[in-house]
Amino acid sequence: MNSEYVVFILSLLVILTAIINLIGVLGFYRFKNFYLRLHAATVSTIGGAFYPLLVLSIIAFIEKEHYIGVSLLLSAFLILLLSPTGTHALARATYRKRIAIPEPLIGDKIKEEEASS
Amino acid sequence: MTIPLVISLFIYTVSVLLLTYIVVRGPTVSDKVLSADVALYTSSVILAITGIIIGSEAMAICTIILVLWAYALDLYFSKYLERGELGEQ
Amino acid sequence: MNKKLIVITSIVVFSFILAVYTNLTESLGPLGLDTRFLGKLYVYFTNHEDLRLSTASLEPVTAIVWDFRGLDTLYETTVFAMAIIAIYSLFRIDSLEEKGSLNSSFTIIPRLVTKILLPINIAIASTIAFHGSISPGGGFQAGSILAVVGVLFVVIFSYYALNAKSINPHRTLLFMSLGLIAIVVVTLIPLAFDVFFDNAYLIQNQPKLDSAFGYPKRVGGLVFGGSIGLFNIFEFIAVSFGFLTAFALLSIPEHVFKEKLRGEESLE
Amino acid sequence: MNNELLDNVLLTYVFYVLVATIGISLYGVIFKPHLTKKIISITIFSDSINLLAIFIGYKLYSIPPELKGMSNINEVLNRTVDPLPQALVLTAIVIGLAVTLFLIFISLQLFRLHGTLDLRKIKELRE
Repeated sequence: MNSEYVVFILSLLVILTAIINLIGVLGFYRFKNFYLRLHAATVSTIGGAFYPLLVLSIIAFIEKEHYIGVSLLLSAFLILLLSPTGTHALARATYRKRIAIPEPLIGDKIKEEEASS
Repeated sequence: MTIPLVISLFIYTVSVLLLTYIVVRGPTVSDKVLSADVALYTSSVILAITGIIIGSEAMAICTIILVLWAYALDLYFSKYLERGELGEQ
Repeated sequence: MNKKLIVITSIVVFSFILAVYTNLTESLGPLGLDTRFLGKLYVYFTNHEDLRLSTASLEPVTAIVWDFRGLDTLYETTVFAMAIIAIYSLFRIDSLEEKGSLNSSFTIIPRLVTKILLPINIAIASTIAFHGSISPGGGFQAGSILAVVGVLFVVIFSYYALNAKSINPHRTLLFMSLGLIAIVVVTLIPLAFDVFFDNAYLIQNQPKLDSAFGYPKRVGGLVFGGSIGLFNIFEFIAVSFGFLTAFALLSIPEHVFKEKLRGEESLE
Repeated sequence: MNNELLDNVLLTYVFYVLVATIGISLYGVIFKPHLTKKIISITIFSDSINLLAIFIGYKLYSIPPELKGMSNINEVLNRTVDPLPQALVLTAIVIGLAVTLFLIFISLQLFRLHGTLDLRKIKELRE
């Protein structure tokens, strides 16, 4: 198989992830409060930043630019590791300072923990 | 290879501009930090695409730096919200 | 209508009209059409085929910063170090040692992820520092990446935890000074050789035809970059410990300073 | 409008936008009373100046000044950008960072002494 066609198909996949990122960003405008916007942020970071970096690193490996490929793979791995963690810490601090009100609230684990301890 | 990457570069730029509006306006301060976070991750992808197109290694390194500083921003802000200061426990 | 919006829109429209006008009348001259002779000279000598004439670094920006402009980054790092020393004298405190526990206000998830991140981060930073001879600004980038380690450690745990690991501003300032001294020593070693042998040049990677001594340009087939590789590694040490000093001073709890300032006021 | 003229117009447009940004940031440095806003304005000012210096070395349809991917040195010399402004900016960024760091620490000390960073209130407090 010719490697140029593979690279072309992979770069079409990057367009797909760009559209996913745009949909996630539109979620920032559509959703009503902070806790719902966390969902949009997840769509934007994992679908719109983790996957394209993976695809781009594969493109770089096919084109024999190994240094770029390794560093993009590393940054994709770091996004996968760090983005949910940072969002978790941010959401917890926001809840405990009562900055935003959780609107459709089903259960409240943090309040139960604070009451028990 | 180049033309689809340039198209996706435009789409990513549009989403960073939309996020910048949220960073300036955003209803609460947590929304501002969250959208700045997503904007940093998205601009790291923009840097990666540009680095692939022109074949530059320095831009590929800068993606790692942007991701790390976005995480540091998150943790710093949540610590500031909870404790009001950086060095306290 | 909003007043700020009107101002911004008028600036954008006015500068676009000005751009079209200057290009139609060609009053700004040939903007962005030619490269200067000096720039071409730099690029030519960086990539020269003869190893005695080329700089050891393959990257023109790195070669200019360290060689053609004569240890430019050393002075720049010295300015940075002067700022750190000024901050240190501004925030002078006699006893910085305060013991505390490793408790944290965060949950288990950020603590564990940060612990995983720390060795990865140090590995990335040292990779970039060793790669610094063929990428512009390698030492400074690596230092600013390693500084993230300090910030994350202080934020996740506390200043007391940093002290428990026996890291305080006195020691980090010492290491920053050692890094700067090492750069100067690397510069002065060829001068010492010049006393005993013939013709050793002070700045090793500039175009040179006859010299008895020089740092290796390639180590085992890999580009090491002569003295640039050593310079970048020592600059990495200096910059990262400088950043650590700044962040450690920034994270000293506020009540310490408040007591100190109030005490000084009552003396006057 | 042919293609080259359009590119030139866009390039000149970036130039004038940078000049406007420098003017706005100077306004912020001089007229904003809050010290943090002054520091932010100084940061924007130094960054715009750096971008202007990079812009002077830029050439249309150019490549990075590396031999990688090129056959011989003459091809690079015909199409390269000027590397000297990039090296100067590399220095200027670090010095700007040092200045910003020092200003931040001074304003932090001022905040701990007076409890505010608004220069009008500090002036009232000193009298």
